[in-house]
Amino acid sequence: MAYDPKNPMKDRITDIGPRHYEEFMPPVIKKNFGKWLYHEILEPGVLMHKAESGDEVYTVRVAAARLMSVELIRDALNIADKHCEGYIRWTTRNNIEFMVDNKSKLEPLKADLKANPMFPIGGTGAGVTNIVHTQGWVHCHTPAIDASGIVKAVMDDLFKHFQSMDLPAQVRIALACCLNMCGAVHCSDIAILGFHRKPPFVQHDLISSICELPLAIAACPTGAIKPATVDGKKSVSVNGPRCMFCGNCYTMCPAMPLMDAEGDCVVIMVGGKISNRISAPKFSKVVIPALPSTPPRWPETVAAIRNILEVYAKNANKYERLGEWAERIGWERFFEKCNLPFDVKTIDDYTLAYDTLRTTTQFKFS
Amino acid sequence: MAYDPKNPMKDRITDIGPRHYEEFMPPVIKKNFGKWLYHEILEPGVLMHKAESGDEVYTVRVAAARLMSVELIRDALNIADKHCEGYIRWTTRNNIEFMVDNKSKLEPLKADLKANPMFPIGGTGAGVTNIVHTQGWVHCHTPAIDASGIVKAVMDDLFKHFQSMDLPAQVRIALACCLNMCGAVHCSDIAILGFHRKPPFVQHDLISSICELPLAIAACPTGAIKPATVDGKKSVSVNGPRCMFCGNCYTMCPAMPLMDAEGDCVVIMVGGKISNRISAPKFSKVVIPALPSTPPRWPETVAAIRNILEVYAKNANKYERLGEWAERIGWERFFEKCNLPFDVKTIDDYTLAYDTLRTTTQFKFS
Amino acid sequence: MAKFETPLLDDLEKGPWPSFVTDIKRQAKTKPELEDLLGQLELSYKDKETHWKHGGIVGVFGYGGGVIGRYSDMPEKFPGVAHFHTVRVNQPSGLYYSSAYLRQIMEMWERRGSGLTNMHGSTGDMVLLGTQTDQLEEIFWELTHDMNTDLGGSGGNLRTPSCCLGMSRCEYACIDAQNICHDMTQTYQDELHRPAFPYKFKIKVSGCPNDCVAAIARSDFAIIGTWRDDIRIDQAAVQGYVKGELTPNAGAHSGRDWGKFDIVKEVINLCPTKCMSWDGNALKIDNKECTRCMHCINVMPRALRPGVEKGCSILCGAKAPILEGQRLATLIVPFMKMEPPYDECKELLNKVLDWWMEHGKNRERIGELIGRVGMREFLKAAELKAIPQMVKEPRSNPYIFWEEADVPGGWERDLAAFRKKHPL
Amino acid sequence: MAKFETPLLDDLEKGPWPSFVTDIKRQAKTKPELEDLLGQLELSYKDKETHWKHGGIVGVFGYGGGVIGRYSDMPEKFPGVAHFHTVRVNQPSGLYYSSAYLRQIMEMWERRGSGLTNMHGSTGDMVLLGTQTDQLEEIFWELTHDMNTDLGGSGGNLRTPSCCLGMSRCEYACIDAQNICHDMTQTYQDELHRPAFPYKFKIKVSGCPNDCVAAIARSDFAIIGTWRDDIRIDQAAVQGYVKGELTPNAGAHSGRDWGKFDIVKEVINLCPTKCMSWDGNALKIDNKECTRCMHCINVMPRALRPGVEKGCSILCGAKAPILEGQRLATLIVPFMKMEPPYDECKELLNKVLDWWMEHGKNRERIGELIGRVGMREFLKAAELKAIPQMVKEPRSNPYIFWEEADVPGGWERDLAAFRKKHPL
Ligand code: SRM
Ligand code: SRM
Ligand code: SRM
Ligand code: SRM
Ligand code: SF4
Ligand code: SF4
Ligand code: SF4
Ligand code: SF4
Ligand code: SF4
Ligand code: SF4
Ligand code: SF4
Ligand code: SF4
Repeated sequence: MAYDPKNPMKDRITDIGPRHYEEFMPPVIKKNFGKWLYHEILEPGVLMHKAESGDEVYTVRVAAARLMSVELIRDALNIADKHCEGYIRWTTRNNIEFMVDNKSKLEPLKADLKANPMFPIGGTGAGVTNIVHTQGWVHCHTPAIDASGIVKAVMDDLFKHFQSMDLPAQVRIALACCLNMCGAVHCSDIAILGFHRKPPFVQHDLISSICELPLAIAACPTGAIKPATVDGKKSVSVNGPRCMFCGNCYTMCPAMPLMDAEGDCVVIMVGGKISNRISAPKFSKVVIPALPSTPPRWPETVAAIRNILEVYAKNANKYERLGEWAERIGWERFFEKCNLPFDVKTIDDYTLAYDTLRTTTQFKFS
Repeated sequence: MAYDPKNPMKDRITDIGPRHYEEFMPPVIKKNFGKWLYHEILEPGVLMHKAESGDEVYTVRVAAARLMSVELIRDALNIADKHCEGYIRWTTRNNIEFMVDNKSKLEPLKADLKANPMFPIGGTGAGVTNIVHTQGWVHCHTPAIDASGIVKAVMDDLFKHFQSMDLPAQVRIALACCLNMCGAVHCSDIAILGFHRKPPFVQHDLISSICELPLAIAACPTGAIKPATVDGKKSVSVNGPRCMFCGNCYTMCPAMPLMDAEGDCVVIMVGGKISNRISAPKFSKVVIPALPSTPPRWPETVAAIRNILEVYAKNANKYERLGEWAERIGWERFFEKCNLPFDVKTIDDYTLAYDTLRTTTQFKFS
Repeated sequence: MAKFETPLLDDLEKGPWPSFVTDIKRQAKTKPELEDLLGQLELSYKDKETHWKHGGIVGVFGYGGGVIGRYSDMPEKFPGVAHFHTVRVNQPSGLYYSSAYLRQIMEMWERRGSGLTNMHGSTGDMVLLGTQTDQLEEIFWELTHDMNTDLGGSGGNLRTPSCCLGMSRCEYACIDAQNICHDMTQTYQDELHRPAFPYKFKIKVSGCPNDCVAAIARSDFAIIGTWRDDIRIDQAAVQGYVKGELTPNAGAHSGRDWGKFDIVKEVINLCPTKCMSWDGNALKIDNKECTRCMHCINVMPRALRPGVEKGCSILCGAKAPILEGQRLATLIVPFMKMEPPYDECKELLNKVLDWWMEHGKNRERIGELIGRVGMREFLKAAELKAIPQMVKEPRSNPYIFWEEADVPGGWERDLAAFRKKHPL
Repeated sequence: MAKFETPLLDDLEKGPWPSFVTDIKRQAKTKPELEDLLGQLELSYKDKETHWKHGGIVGVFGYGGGVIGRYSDMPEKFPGVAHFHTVRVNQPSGLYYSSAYLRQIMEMWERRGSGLTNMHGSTGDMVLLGTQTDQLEEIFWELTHDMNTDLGGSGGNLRTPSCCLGMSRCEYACIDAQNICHDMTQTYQDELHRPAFPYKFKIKVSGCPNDCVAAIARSDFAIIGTWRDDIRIDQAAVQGYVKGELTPNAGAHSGRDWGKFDIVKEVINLCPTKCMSWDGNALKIDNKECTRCMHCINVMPRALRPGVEKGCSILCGAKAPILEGQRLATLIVPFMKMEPPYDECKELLNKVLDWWMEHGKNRERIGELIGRVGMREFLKAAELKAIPQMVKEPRSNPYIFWEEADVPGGWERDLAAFRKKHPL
């Protein structure tokens, strides 16, 4: 039975949802479901979970470029078939996990993984794990920067932290190629954000046939877009100084592109977190308003991140997340210690700006 | 030479400013200006300041109802003349201070003060000092409550804390009779705020002759006021559910009064502070959205404040201001410990509301 | 030989991190459209601009989401990616797979798509990257008929719910995150596939406050496991940590010499509520004051465990900055028991969705709606009582929107009586 | 016998706190208008509503402020307060008085006013409460000619600056608050008396971060003393506190038995920056990390003193909630030396005022203007460099308003070239 384009509704199946997860659990996982006692990280990338039953499951975590070919996935499946009874899992940060139910199976598994440079082991504990990221130039229409390429450049540079647990706490890095922030970089220890800096230009000759002008006008949260007649045609005009480069106009109307090789840049944000451990979840903060977008290796971005990471690693207390450290020493110290210039653009002027201004005489001298 | 109404500009003197403060300083103050070494609070209401020169000045602080008659002030001046070389000062919280330059002069001064019940000694250190307050029904046109009367009722009740220093830290109470907040209650440990709860009614027959309608309409921050024609006359209508009772319309247009015996109420706010000591200055927070306005003694208000003060006194650490205590234990505990119902109205829904919502799984169970 | 020179991309074949370029190049040998993809990507690396056009609306019949349309802006030059749509396949909860299942998907995707994937998309879907419009129905047919699998969400609808691995392999899990996630996905199939929402809506489920699926930051409705009784303490194991027999934080910090474990410095003093004490012999926790931040448990997993009265906290309204600024989810239910079929939770969610559908403006996330109209309206609709746990602190402005019913005597006023008292 | 029965007010004659009712009653014997005041107030106590009308504009010739018009809404019943205007008299800095001077004012006020005052108004003025329109010029004449004293501010102008007592009697004072206050008052006489501002503007000066005049909460321009070198330590006196020879916090807590002074618990651990240490012998402060909160100095005034390199921090924009919500003042200058004639400070203030006058809307405080247009515009106008001390934390949203000059290549775009690269 196959799809019949002439009769699309015939035997159609819908709304069945995903496969049930139980089908996919390795036996030791299924058996000890909900009965785990504790875990140990045996070495970077290798976890052991102990169950009440006494069972143990050994997990080997390996990196993956989230952008993966069918062939590469098959390579992973081959390993899973050989060592893991045909089971495999991905983590919520796009690493791959191979599980075995006995310590004796660990070394053979690791050996096969180590044989393939596409599967480096690591990503556990107080280190740098995989970067959550987005599409970039590989698939999206609104990016200011690429995604996979920058991630590769940054992780090449930070690779030793992927394979060691030598930081004060886990450092989560994320990348989003535009401020839609599909990478949810708004709560990361270090975030790489693609940002447009030129207001949309308007394709006056075609806009009225491509877009609903009122929708385009209404799309702008700052009211920067106004109706206009250009060369006798209905169009819109953009008040550049009122534009905050959100890109919402382009989302609503393709005749208003923002992207521009010179204008598009990398914003570095730091200090966010998600876990409720010790301190509450926090947003990342803009600390470098713009670095140039410089493929293929974005050296300015790579260097900026390494610098911040190293200063943090050297100065923070054990268990202290990057943002907790910055708050403890004060952001003025953060800028000083990281040797970052402070730019007026990092002062908030959006809706909750007041709450970010310093309303005390307490501060540290630089 | 006197004022000549027929020739008002003749010999007119303007822009001379206040008298120079040096004219009014007791000699010991003038001599040791800027050369003070330390101070001691000898007993509630009595301070000793030691100068580098070895000089000492003894200050006796007494309460005053800020609303004072010429005669009462003369009573104070008589004492100043008798004991203090004719000098006197007021504090920034409307207490009166009498200073003597020698310990031997202290007891005679105190004796005369104690003889007059209008001059109770106190108001120093970790206690309750005078209430900063506003005009109320004695002089203002927008109050929701009286000022001096409530202050009297509250201070009668808390009097022992004015004359002792038995609290964890100073407790500053303030009162404002409407949300213009001339009493600047927005940063007080405990604040008493007068609040209207009925939207302005409109004097349709006269409004267009008394007010500029466009100004009245523009005055409303929530856009609740719209032009309307009533009985053939130009007027405005008020959309009650959009009114936040700010009173700005009445300030701009007397034909739109808000006050109403039943609607007007007392709001209790707590946890504000001004000093930069330990923690940064903080706003007071609404913890009781409405208590009835019940002259002449406002017993509900008096009881509410005493309750909060006592729970605080019992539970807070030494040096801990009320707001610091509430933050340390968590506001959910504050409500519980003070046995206050939590009202949805105390959840912020104004411009910075987001920042007050709980964005973590960290909380205490009640 | 490659169809296009890719000197810039080639540079990304170096270095220790897995190279997507190397990977794609290999796959391109059997999937020539990937040559075009590399060519276009190289051009983007040169131009520093994307070469994808504004997506059009494509999809499978009867579904409002699950496919993202994508077209090259240089179709002549790169015909293999002229159309390059994404198919979002709903992942199984917890991201476990059998190789049999994945091989099936891979085989299909090699045949009908580009052979390139994202494992996984940021929302959690298995993302199959790059196919033609005419393949969509075929793919859907095979997915549903042959693989018993459905599409995920996109557009203004419920997005594919996701979760951490929860009870399957984590001792901290206070709820069965996977089961909840799966159950919600099944219950809300209609909402997932047939957009009737003002905008997207995301559900994420984490087993405990460590929040390994970032629910609090990335979901409109976040279900996060917690407990309400006492942390379970094994004092002997505490001694084990103190004596150095057990490695703190399960070894997560073992890459550096942090010195001997110091329970006071590392646990007692870092507890955010300071509700713990250590007298050298026994660890005490004043559980009433504990806010269940997980720190002590994370540091001493063999000695401490969450309590036994488990359930979840529910938080609502997280989102990225577009348009009204980013929000974290805010607490709306401190504690709810979570047993299948999760009726209480679903009843709540239904109320929340109904209210949002009624009042939400186009492209307004639920968090933004709450921001616009206030918690009061939200709580009324959700039939939840206001409690102090919902706020960090009470309001500091007095701008309360009183309702007429709450004000003695209502709002009606007698002008004549008033003017008698107060002549103008 | 009293003109009106005042049973409600009479209740306020009881109790230990000084009774304004008792006071006014006594004064009413010689100032019969106060009988009417008591009568009207009693009526308010009965009605629970004010009986004052919306104020009209009254004042003295050539001044835009200093007088608050006030009229009874029951002038027939209470003719003595039919007009009951307030005269705001500019207080001397620090609120010291000679009895000679005050007696002069009192005599005048008994003659030309109600004999009732506020000592002082919330802004700091000596408030003379209740007189008739025809008395205003007379009062002004006497104040200026006979008492060498001027009116204070009201309306949309500079309000009477005020200060703590500063160096006159406080060991903590880092600046001469009184002199600064007086000097500013004199320099800005024109701004004080002739409204040219969008709204009110308040200046307050506190000698140190204890902020005894509430500058940070209540002034548009707050000058608060501080220091930038090291806290001076007298180790012997520290020992004195530790040994119990000296009373902590100058005795401010002596009404209760808080136990023996514990320097670690009470000072070291409460230091907000944790920059202090105590080894049993010597107190050490890592001054670079100190944020000069005053706590340790307040606790041990005989052992610790502010440094010697003194000056002020300047903060801007505090206000009450009307209309855009309350604000605390925000830091704009971390440190400025303050020596007469305070030129640097005045130059800054002038720039701030000019900018506000140019851009502020009617009834928009400077803090609200900063809120509306952002710190960037403010700093440009004030010619201040942005520094991290100005913020608690950097922005967490990416919505930066880039300026064309800051973007490589500016904003002009070549449409044709773009479309060549990216055909539609
Ligand atoms: C596998 C995974 C869940 C999954 O369903 O896939 C997972 C698994 C574990 N997490 Fe996690 N976390 C996973 C994503 C997360 C995330 C989400 C994210 O990063 O997007 C977070 C929140 C991040 C944040 O706060 O910004 C997260 C915050 C934590 C924390 C809190 C750490 C902290 O210092 O704040 C812990 C506790 C700990 O590490 O001791 C934790 C603990 C754990 C434990 C120890 C739980 C357990 O007992 O098994 C697991 C191994 C940790 C390790 O790798 O060292 N997990 N963990 C995810 C692995 C991602 C990866 O490939 O690297
Ligand atoms: C006289 C006065 C200044 C004046 O120019 O009039 C003054 C005088 C002193 N203040 Fe103050 N403060 C005065 C209003 C204030 C205010 C303003 C206000 O309340 O409106 C504050 C800020 C209040 C707040 O934070 O909400 C204030 C916060 C402080 C603090 C910080 C206390 C804290 O725990 O946060 C100190 C330090 C201390 O008490 O150790 C302090 C310390 C002092 C010292 C000890 C300074 C000194 O060495 O002489 C003075 C005696 C304190 C006492 O009374 O125990 N003064 N002090 C004011 C007396 C008001 C009154 O009559 O009660
Ligand atoms: C594929 C994916 C990124 C990825 O590489 O993983 C993605 C891709 C797109 N997102 Fe997203 N979003 C993806 C997860 C997210 C997330 C993360 C999450 O769900 O945890 C977020 C932030 C969380 C949130 O929802 O707020 C996210 C926030 C956005 C937004 C901003 C929404 C907001 O309310 O702030 C937009 C803009 C829009 O909807 O117009 C957006 C829009 C888009 C569009 C549809 C672009 C557009 O304007 O039409 C992207 C299509 C790219 C493409 O060519 O495939 N995407 N998007 C993720 C979905 C894969 C999956 O189903 O698993
Ligand atoms: C007399 C005084 C209250 C008192 O009893 O002490 C006072 C009385 C009035 N204030 Fe005030 N304000 C007084 C200090 C304050 C303060 C405190 C301060 O200056 O430190 C504040 C809060 C700080 C601030 O400026 O934000 C204050 C914030 C207001 C506001 C709200 C301003 C705002 O931007 O939020 C208004 C409303 C207005 O201006 O329309 C206002 C308006 C008024 C008016 C003029 C009422 C009106 O709408 O026209 C009041 C006249 C009452 C009367 O009958 O005399 N008054 N007013 C204070 C001035 C005495 C003096 O000169 O010393
Ligand atoms: S972050 Fe922006 S550019 Fe990147 S995938 Fe999401 S919508 Fe596209
Ligand atoms: S990018 Fe955003 S702010 Fe700029 S014009 Fe477009 S919609 Fe308006
Ligand atoms: S707070 Fe309101 S009612 Fe009271 S004096 Fe000020 S303006 Fe008048
Ligand atoms: S009180 Fe305020 S919100 Fe209500 S109608 Fe008047 S101006 Fe508008
Ligand atoms: S969120 Fe909690 S239960 Fe889920 S994997 Fe993370 S630590 Fe385990
Ligand atoms: S879970 Fe967190 S709050 Fe609770 S006792 Fe442990 S460290 Fe303290
Ligand atoms: S602000 Fe400082 S200097 Fe001024 S009186 Fe208060 S403690 Fe003294
Ligand atoms: S002034 Fe405050 S911050 Fe500085 S050392 Fe003393 S307590 Fe610490």
